[in-house]
Amino acid sequence: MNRPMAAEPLLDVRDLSVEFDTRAGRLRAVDFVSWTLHRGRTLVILGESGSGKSVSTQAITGILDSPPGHVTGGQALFDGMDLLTLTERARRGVVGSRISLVFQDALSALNPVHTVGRQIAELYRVHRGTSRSDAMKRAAEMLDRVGIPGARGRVHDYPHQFSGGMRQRVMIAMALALGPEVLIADEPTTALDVTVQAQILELLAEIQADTDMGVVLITHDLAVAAEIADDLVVMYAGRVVESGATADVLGDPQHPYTQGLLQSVPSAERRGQDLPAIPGTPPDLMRLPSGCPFRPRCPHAHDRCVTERPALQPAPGELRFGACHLLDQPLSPEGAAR
Amino acid sequence: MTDDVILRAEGLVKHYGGGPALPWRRGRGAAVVRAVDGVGLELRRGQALGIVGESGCGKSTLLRLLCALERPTDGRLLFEGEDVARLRGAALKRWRRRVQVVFQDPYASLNPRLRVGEIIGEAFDVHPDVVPRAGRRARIAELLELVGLDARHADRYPHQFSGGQRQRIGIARGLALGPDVLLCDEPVSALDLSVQAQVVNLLLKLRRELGLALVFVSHDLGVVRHVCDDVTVMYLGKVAEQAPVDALYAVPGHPYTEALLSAEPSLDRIRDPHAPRRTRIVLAGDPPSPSAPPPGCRFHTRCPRAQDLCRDTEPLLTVWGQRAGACHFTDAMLAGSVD
Amino acid sequence: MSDTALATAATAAELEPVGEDSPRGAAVLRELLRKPRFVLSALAILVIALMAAFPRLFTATDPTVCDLKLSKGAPSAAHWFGYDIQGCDYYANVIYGARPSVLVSVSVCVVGFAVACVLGMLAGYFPGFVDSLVSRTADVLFALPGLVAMIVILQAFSSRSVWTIAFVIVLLGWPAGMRLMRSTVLSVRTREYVLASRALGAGAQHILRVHILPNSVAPLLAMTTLTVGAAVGTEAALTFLGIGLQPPTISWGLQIAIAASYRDDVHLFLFPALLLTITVMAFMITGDTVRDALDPKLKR
Amino acid sequence: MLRFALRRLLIMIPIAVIVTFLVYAMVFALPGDPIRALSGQKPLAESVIAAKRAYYHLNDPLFVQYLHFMGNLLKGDLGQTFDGQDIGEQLALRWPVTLQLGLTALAIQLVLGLVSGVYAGWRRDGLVDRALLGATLGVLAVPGLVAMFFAQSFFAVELSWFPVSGATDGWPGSYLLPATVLGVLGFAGLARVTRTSIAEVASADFVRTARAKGLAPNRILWGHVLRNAMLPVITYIGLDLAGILGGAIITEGIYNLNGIGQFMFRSIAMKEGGVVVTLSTVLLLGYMLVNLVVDLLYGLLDPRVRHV
Amino acid sequence: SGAGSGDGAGKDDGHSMAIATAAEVPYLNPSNDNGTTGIQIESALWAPLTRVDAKTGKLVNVVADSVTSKDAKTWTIKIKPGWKFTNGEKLTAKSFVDTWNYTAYAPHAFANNGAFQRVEGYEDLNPAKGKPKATTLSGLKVVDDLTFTVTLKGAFSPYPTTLSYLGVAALSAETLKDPDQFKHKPIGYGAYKLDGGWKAGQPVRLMRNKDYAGKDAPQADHITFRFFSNPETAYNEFLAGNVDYVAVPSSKIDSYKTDAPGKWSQAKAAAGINYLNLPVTLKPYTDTRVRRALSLALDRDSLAKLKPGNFPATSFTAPSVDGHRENTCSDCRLDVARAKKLLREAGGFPGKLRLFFASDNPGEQVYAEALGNMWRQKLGLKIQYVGKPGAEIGPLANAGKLDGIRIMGWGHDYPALEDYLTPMFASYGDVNTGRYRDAKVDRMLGEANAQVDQAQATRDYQAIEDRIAEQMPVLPLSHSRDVYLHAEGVEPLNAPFANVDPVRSTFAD
Ligand SMILES: Nc1ncnc2c1ncn2[C@@H]1O[C@H](COP(=O)(O)OP(=O)(O)OP(=O)(O)O)[C@@H](O)[C@H]1O
Ligand SMILES: Nc1ncnc2c1ncn2[C@@H]1O[C@H](COP(=O)(O)OP(=O)(O)OP(=O)(O)O)[C@@H](O)[C@H]1O
Ligand SMILES: [Mg+2]
Ligand SMILES: [Mg+2]
Repeated sequence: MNRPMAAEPLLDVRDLSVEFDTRAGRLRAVDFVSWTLHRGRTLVILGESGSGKSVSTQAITGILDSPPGHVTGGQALFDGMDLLTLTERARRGVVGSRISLVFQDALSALNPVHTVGRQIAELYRVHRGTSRSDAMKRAAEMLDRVGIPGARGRVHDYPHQFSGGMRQRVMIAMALALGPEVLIADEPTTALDVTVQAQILELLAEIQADTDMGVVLITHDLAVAAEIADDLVVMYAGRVVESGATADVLGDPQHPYTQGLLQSVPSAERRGQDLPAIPGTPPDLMRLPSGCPFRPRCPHAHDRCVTERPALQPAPGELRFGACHLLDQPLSPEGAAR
Repeated sequence: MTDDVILRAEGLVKHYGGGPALPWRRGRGAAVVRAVDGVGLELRRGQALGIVGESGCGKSTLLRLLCALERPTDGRLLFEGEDVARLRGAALKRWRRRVQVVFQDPYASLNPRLRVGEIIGEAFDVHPDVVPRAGRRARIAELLELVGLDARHADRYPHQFSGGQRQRIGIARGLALGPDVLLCDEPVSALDLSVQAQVVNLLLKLRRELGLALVFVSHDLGVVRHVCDDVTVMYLGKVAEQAPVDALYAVPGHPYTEALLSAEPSLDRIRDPHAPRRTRIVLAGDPPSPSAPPPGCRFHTRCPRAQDLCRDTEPLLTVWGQRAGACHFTDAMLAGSVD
Repeated sequence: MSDTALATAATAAELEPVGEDSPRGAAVLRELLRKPRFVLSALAILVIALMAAFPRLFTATDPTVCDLKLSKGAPSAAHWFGYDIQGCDYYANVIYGARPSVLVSVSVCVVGFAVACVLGMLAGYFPGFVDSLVSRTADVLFALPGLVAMIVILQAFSSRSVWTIAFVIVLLGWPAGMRLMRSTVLSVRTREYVLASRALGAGAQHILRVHILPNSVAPLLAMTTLTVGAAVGTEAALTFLGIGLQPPTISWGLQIAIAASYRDDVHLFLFPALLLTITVMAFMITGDTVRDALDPKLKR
Repeated sequence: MLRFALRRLLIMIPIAVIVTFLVYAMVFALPGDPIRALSGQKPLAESVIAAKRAYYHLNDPLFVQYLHFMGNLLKGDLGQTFDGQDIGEQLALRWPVTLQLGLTALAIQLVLGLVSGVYAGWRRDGLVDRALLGATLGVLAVPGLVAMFFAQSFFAVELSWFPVSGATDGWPGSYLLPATVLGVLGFAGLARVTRTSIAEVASADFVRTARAKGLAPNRILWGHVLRNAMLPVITYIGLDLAGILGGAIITEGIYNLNGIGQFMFRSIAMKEGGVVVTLSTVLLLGYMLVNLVVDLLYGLLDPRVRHV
Repeated sequence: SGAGSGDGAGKDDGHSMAIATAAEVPYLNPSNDNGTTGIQIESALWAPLTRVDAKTGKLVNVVADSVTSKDAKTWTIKIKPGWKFTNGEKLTAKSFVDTWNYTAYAPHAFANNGAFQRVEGYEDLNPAKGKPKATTLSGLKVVDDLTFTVTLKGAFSPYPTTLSYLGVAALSAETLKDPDQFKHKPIGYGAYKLDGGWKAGQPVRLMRNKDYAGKDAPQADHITFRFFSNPETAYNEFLAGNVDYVAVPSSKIDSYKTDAPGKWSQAKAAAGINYLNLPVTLKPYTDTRVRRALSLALDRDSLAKLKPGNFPATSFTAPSVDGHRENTCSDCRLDVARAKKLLREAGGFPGKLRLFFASDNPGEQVYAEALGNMWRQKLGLKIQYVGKPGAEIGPLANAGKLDGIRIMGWGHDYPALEDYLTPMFASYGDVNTGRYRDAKVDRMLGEANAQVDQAQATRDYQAIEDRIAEQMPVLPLSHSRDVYLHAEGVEPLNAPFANVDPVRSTFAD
């Protein structure tokens, strides 16, 4: 938070767009998304379920299934390279070792017919040329670090023999194995209980302190975000609707969606009552409403929101951006309350 | 009170027998994983029972036992007083309709070749009497909308959805038959707060209006507190503590619960982003392996309160009024709260 | 080939169109029709089926008018395929040869597929007694020397027709397909979506049809489309064992087999082989494209 | 697992007994009189026929013949063929020939089938896929007989790369050409099954993980995808292995290899019950063993499939 | 020398050649072998008593010094002195008598048992039922070391010719003690002996027998017989230069001239006849007019082209036997009008004509179809093809159970008109599976057999053939002249009165 801003960004995503072919036509899952990750810092992407968080990170790392997915524009600069235009071979030198990824769906992301130990060890064998037994040993160490009990025995187990949370930790261990410069973790702790989650977050913080690793974390857990994020990006319907330093965004949310999110946090006082959810349903990417995609659910929507799509523009605060027509207008009292 | 009990588990045990693929294969020989090791539960009509516990402590396995997808190594499962293991054929099918489950891994539990509408509609193929043929499409659309998906999504395949969307498909499927008991394994973990709020509200509403009983496995203590009446805390295949939600959150009756609660990420910084970062309490020591649980109290290896007694004598689950705990010191811990 | 489509379409049938998407079967078909490869191969199947059903549509020549003096005559404008060994118009003979060939191969293909599929699913899904019964029966059948078994069984039929021949080929042939199917079923049955379906209360029949079949049928399908050609070969081989179709029945298999020993006259071999190849190709490509169309992840 | 294997091994005994009888009965039921057939066009004297029938117990009822045969078999006496060959000696001479031919062909078939199938399934509509389609059709269109003779005239007679026929050069020289032809003729099935199976797996999520790990496509393909697609593939290989003999009959004839296939063929024509039964039993046991191994491999290749 | 690059023909001394033959032989024993391949090899290892001179067709003695009889019933056979088995045993009259007794004894189940049917006492060794009453033929008597007499059951003037059959050669006393022991170690007295060991299924290697007492030893010093179950493989081996003699298989009949220019020849002798066997006891085949009609509807020229080296037959015997005449069969020509007329007179052909063929022989199926097409198109008959495996059809025919026409071929065991007329047309004939029975033919055969004057005997046999031609119990189709390939400089024996014999090849240098 108080660390000096590194001059050179570690990973700079600019105007990334991704589209999918479907039977019914093309849909744009990621729409001009930009964010910047700095060395040693943690960027948290929050956002609506289905807003393109996973797809955008997959696109950056070049593992989007294509077809049906297509990166239709943008850049992702890492160490002077544009990850999006890298050749397959060059990307292999980067992704997996220097940039690593934790997938959201741990069971299907693991190869069901290899032991977890082998799947981790493979990284050492391929990228470091370590011997089989050494690699296995280090795999066990990694499993141990992410808190798998009896790690040395369990390297020989198969993914289906693990619990949901353990699989997630296997994925994390795999991602951390080679000491990456950038870790992109897609909801890595959803299946972890709070103690293990704390342990994992602690581990990340430790590594970050040691190696200046940059972390991109996708999560729905605001508490986690609040605790570990340096910067926040909030997405809605494929777009970034708000970004900035954690304290600023959480302290003074500018976009009505962010505001709505913060209101939905369950709390002890409201036990058993209905939680205040944002009314309406998330939009269908195939048929986005005109103008601002959040408009139908927005308590502040007005005429301009129907006709004009709000662009991401600077907002009050240090390096803050928001995509709302109301940014340059005073918010209505209820909206500004929080 | 007892006639109200709809689902009762008695001493459920599930061991996963080891044994490598071939005799000469390396690895854990015949090590047995004691995934669930003697768990008793009671679920009343309309009750919401939360299950929390360390990752890998056997929650999912317990749920699979509760919906009779796996045969317990030992113990019994009673539904309205009837042994579920005895149900066969049509009776079992009728029972299944009343007890539904939402799986933890949303993608793996969706057939990749079926469209979402078909996945949800499968419930109606299996139980054709639930919804008349003509009304099925509408019902599927309704279910999708209930969980915050677009009715038009019925024509898409699972892989075309995001993680949270898949999770909601699973919930919609669980609700399709209008069960009496819904076993949910982390049903909201991948949902953003707003959608999570919608789903939680939906579950609460079904509980209120239809008397749906819930078993709710979650790591999000906030959600558990919001949704559940009672909580069972599990540790390494066993019940550590059972208590009404408020009581448990107010005064934990087991050192593990205590640790769990203290590790809950704080929302302070959301409220006040400039508050200093809290130092997280990480449980000391390594979690023990379920294939070689420590003797005595299973938690003693990591317990701040552990004494010699804990090392040799396994504490039994003892009832304390509304609650029960399996610690030699539960009484001491509860001394303040229980009159 | 379309069995998978049908099986899954059955569940889809109840779903009315949502939005502008039509029901699955129709959507798949529409998508298939957009692929030139599929259209071509489907057309080829149609033409060959027509040939088998109404050979007269394709030739006015009587295939049994022969003059031994013209034996093995080369193709000419009037006789596109030349003459066969007997001095009959070869074109007419090849056209008339379609029926038994197509009947044998298609019935072997379809029935063999169905039998292997059903038994393979049963063996794979019900380990223990059912599996043992099916698998060991298969072992026994597979171990019987095919030649002997075929001779003995076919001798038992008082009259041998295309159907009895197809029957024997299927009877002795299903173990291979069964094992292939069983192997994939063994792995698919442990998937979580099968568990989920069981939790819904679905019975074995439903699970097999909706979940197991579509997710495990592809390898069997691939093998089955190949058997179209093999069946024609077997049929010819049976003839030479004296237990197959008898002249004057004509079949491609026979024509190819006879031509194989008159290799100096290429046209004798070329034309029936060409038609057979087209048939096999049509089935194979149709099978492939249908498989691809049914794979939800492989769109365009 | 061990118990599973043992149980399967034990069950082979009753099944083998059933099969021996079944085969024996079938051969018995074959039309024709082997002794009369011996003589071709010049009939043997009736008295000689009678003597021969008595010698081979051909006048006894089926069951007695079978018991005779089994009794001798258990004593290790395989007896003589109707035309006076020592069956045991012939088997000893011929097995190696067929095994060398079959295994070499299988190896070629495996390499061809796996490589082309794997790449065809991995890059559908790619170059390999199209080539495979063409090759498959070619293989299906050309009768084995023609292909084998063509290979013989072209590679052995014209180019003299290989011996024309016979096994005098031993392995590999004598076997290379026939085994290659046999392998090429038979690889299509394996390739197609492999292709489909790979295609089924290629879109799985873990493939994406493998890519995210920075693995080279080949490693992903052979290390991750193939193993997941292996169940039908090894099943097919097992079937192939068991089917070696079937493919060998014609090949052995054309390449003049004195193997089991030829012997079997002749024995069937001559109604040599003993030979056919002996060979079928060996084949049955081989087949069941192969299947057992394949079933055990299932568990190794896919841990979710376990027989205990 | 020969191209001689075949198996084991590597030795440079003298002429060596490799001969490709069809089906392999299980053992080598002339008394127990009636297969063509086996006899061919055995003819190199043994020597016949008499032989028909290939060029003149006249009988000459080989092992026999003389074969004489006054009444054509009791024959005195003198053998030449000095013959020796390869194990050193002397070849004596006793050798022959012992071997013949052994062979004729039913329980020994020797294949050539039937060769002694005519000898007195045969029935005692081969009773229709029960155990044999004797172990020796009462008609055989050893006179002295080199002379023995044979008493036949009846007069039979062609007897000396039958002695040219190798099935009546002698086995060594050692062999007769336990023939099983010598299945693969033949002990003969022929021009060759086994070179090294031999196992069934493997090539047979022969080398010159230095002790051979005959005067007609062939030129080759080493001969290797290689067995090919598939004739085309043998053909290809020839093209590759690995064998020196091969018969042209039917599938190569269009291409052999270009494949092996200058290396092919056609047999001068056509030693056999292909014909159709009619079930003359069944309707409508009982009517000669039907039989004639069927014959007149066949285009034999076209038919002959279907088989390599074939030419249309115009009589009932093979051209390579002494006394053969062309055109004895007046209805062996194409005359559809006459065929139709005859058939109409006979009342047509009711029902279907059943045509049997060996279905495991592609060539025969083609042939059958060609026949069927002619009858169908020219006479309007309905044809039912009955394909059965050869192994099934033969026994069926022998048992007289064929109710249709069967495609047949017959080649003589010894070159005599009699060896066509008796087996094919005598009521007791071995291959008379159509059950043709004509008392007059039987009687005429008996008379001709008893005719001591050879020239008269020949005329008698010709008379029988003329009688047959009137009745047409079989329909002659063609004779075949084998086509064969031979290496440069190797000339197999090819003469009008013998089968092509590669064993007796001559070498260019
Ligand atoms: N293969 C596909 N075809 C079509 N649409 C797709 C495909 N994959 C993803 N989508 C759509 O793209 C959008 C973005 O998906 P993504 O997985 O990035 O969401 P997310 O932000 O990660 O959501 P969650 O928090 O639920 O995981 C979703 O609406 C999803 O339906
Ligand atoms: N099929 C299996 N074979 C062997 N061990 C298994 C199997 N399934 C689960 N286990 C083991 O049983 C234990 C309990 O697993 P379970 O999935 O019930 O945990 P959980 O409480 O749901 O954890 P999480 O919160 O991480 O999902 C784990 O140690 C796991 O590795
Ligand atoms: Mg996601
Ligand atoms: Mg779990």
